[in-house]
Amino acid sequence: VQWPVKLPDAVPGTVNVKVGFPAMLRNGVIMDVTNVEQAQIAEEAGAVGVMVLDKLPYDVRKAGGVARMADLKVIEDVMNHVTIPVSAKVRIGHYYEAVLLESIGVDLIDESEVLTPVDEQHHINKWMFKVPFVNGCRELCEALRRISEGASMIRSKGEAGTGNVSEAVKHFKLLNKAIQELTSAYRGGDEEKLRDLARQCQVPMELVTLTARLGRLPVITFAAGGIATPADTALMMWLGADGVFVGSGIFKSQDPKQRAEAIVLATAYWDDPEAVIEAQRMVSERSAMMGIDVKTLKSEELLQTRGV
Amino acid sequence: VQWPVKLPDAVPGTVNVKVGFPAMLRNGVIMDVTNVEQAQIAEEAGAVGVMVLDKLPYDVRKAGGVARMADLKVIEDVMNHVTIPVSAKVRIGHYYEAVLLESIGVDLIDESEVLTPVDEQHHINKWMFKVPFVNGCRELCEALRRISEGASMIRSKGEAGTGNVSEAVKHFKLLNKAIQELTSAYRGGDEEKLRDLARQCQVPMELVTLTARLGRLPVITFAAGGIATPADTALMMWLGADGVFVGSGIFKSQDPKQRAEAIVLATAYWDDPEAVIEAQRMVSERSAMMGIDVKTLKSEELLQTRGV
Amino acid sequence: MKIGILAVQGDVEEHEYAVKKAMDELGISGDVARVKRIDDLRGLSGIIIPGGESTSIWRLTSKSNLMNALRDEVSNGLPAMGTCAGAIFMAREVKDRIMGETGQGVLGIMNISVVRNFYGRQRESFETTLNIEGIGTVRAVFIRAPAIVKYWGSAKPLVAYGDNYPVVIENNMLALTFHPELTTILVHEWFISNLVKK
Amino acid sequence: MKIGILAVQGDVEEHEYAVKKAMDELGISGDVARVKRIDDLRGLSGIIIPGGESTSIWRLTSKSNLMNALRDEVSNGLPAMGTCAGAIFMAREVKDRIMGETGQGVLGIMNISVVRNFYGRQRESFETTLNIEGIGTVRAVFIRAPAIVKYWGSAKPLVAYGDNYPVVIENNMLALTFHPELTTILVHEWFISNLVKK
Repeated sequence: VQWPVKLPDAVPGTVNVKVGFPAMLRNGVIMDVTNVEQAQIAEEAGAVGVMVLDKLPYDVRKAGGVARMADLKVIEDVMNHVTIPVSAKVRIGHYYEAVLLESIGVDLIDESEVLTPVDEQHHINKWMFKVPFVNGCRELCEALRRISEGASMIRSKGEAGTGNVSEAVKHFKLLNKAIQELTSAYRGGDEEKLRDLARQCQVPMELVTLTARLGRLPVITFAAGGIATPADTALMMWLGADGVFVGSGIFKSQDPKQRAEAIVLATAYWDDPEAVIEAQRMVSERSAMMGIDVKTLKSEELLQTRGV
Repeated sequence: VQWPVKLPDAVPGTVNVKVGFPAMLRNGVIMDVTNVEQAQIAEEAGAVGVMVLDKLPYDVRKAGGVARMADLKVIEDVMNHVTIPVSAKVRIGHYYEAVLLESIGVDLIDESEVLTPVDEQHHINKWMFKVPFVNGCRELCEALRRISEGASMIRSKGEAGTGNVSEAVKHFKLLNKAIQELTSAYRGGDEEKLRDLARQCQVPMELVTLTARLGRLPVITFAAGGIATPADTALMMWLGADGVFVGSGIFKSQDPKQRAEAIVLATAYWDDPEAVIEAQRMVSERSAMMGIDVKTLKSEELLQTRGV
Repeated sequence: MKIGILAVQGDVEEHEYAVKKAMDELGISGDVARVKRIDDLRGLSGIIIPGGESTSIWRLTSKSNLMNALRDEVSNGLPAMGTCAGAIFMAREVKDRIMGETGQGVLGIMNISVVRNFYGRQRESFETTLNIEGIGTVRAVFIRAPAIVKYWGSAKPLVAYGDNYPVVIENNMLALTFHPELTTILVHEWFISNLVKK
Repeated sequence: MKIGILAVQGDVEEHEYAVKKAMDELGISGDVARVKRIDDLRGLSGIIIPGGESTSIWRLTSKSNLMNALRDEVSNGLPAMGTCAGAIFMAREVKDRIMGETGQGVLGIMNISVVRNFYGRQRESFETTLNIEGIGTVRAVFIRAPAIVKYWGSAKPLVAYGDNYPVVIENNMLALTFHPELTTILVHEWFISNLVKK
């Protein structure tokens, strides 16, 4: 299909364009889907976007094997049947899967630890793309490294596919504490601490200063990994998330339709207990997905340790 | 439903109100229930309260997975079908589940190690709530830490869902010995020992002095974890418990009705062997729940190590 | 003199503690007995029914007819004081705010009618200041409190709170809907020096 | 004065930030309110509908009739500004570039017709310089932007870009297809000093 050609001085894919787009997803929920039906359910539930995968993280965990990018056909189907932004995951380091996604016009690309990485040392250099990228992080340094490689959106890794939000809670609290220290060091004019951190994290100095000045990550930050109930998502928003990614929490439960609505509701109105109660009522614990207690995972089953 | 509005100088949720309420449960039994029928059985048996859960601790242990707060609907049903106080458990650190419970008017909230914690380092800051909280403890310091976070009632952790009362016995004896030392140090005017303990336990000084002066924990303390027979509960009362929580001991046995009555009886009349015998006769060992010998639990199956 | 406290369930120690302190204040020497079965009633010169879970108190005493013996003792002159759950026992009429009637027996010895959980659940429990005639000003703690909404016959209210009466007296019987034993001992002094001594 | 921002979903903070800066520049003191339910509409002297996902904004507000109340407020004079998704709401006619009609309701209060995703998907989003009559030159960021292709009645375009109009005004309503709050505050100054102050 043909898009109208751009006038000559229109520059696509600038930083503002790539960083601006996620700002439009604030207070929103992006849901993992594997086909069109699920995508439409997500849309009716009020999601601000869908993430197309071959298998839901929970099944990825069960099946083992190599998890790759979803089929292009499936992705294009989804793109032609919903109006909300469509995004997809690529294997860490697989430069070419990203090229393909950009070519077919995906709105957001997630270089994700849920898929099997093809490169243990290097992430994709994301400056070379016009489409925005989102990466997972466990603590501040990881986030800053991704941003300095060109990520325009960040999410907590949590522990995908466990329906247990405890790792996400841990990552967000770590994030907040580190940023706070930065800010107070910055206000204290203690430039050395800034330099140390810059050195530890191996990122340029300006990026650290910017973060310290803003008092937050310079890009939109969503919560992800193990969100399964409205209470969970309200908790994450309370912890300062700009929005949430919900993985298997929805489509691995028995009441996906209501759960989707409830989580959308609870995300938007997180600071109003009444609404959250309402949302909480729309779902029941029996039909939540059977979670996994992170403690019982052997360390090489952890997805969050992938990526550098 | 509408409660009559309060007159202007009525202050709700003061310390007295929150600490006073458990005093009304003295010599009482609070039973774990998962639905309305069980709640009514508990009421007829003479329980002073019910604790609503999604699964009984014993099943939590078997099922594995992530254990969350019960459904709001189930909790509200129970609230509308019994007259005795209704309480519920929340995951450690999950600030928002607590907000929800308060909003629907639960009488007592248990920040419990039976559910899967969402935060390994921080407990909920309980001063921000009008509803009283109860926390588990294994020894004095843990108890004092919870009280200084705003807990208005304390229980021994024991090892939930094992029908084996030995851990509870251990926790109570540890508690008593530590308090005794405190008291005698206090009477000995040995202020330094008080300060040391304050330092070890990382709690303010007044709290330690108060405990030393009273010769007991400044809040009501129940026994919990593994109580399964009237003899057990009589033993715990003999050890100085103010009352007991009974978990799977009752509704995982084959004779829940009589067992409930018997335990209520034995708790109230614990210092009268006759009555305890009577109670003991109402149950039989065949139909007790099949316990678990704590020794056979691997250390990451222990619930009591959760929480800090 | 020996004052009994119904001690099957509820906050017995707080009352015990208040009675002892009151006696010291008044400079009398006496005992406090825990009443758990019928023959603890002997030789009492007063009885207190503490706060607690009324249903389980009822359930616990129903097997041993403790209540009937108690009704008799009180009707023929044993002075009695009831707090919160106590008041529910002593009332003739009892209604429940949400569920209409509840099928549970009463001592039913005072001409008052009581509405249970009048102010709502624990969350609506509150603390306020009451000025009670002849006793003085006390800090009152209402916990899942009932409300006395009507009185008749020789029953007389000692204080009013909004449109109900937290304290009512009828010759040798005293009913309260709040917990004095958590904050003060004035009520117990009054109970001992007026109702018991006489 | 109090300016409201529809805050169910979308980039609310950026607008908040722009309005505050604009007030400082103009030296007026006022508040910014987050409008999430009906009774946040009270006492507003202006409203801004931010960029975001129109479908989920619609879905979120449909349950609470927030939109109808909003339509009324605007029709009787509350000044309103809409960016991107905002413009879609305020348009009477809405078409979708690929899928023809979409069955979704509108505020439908301006005489403009809007084509969604006119420039294509995120990949075709771009940044350019616009010279807007009465406001000045601004760096404009078009993100999955719609395009206003036709206007009628008292609607007046403030700038033209190729063969469509990114900024249109109709008495107390202003519609934009790009995001001024990401790069400048001139538009908000203009909105406050002209539409609101009047």
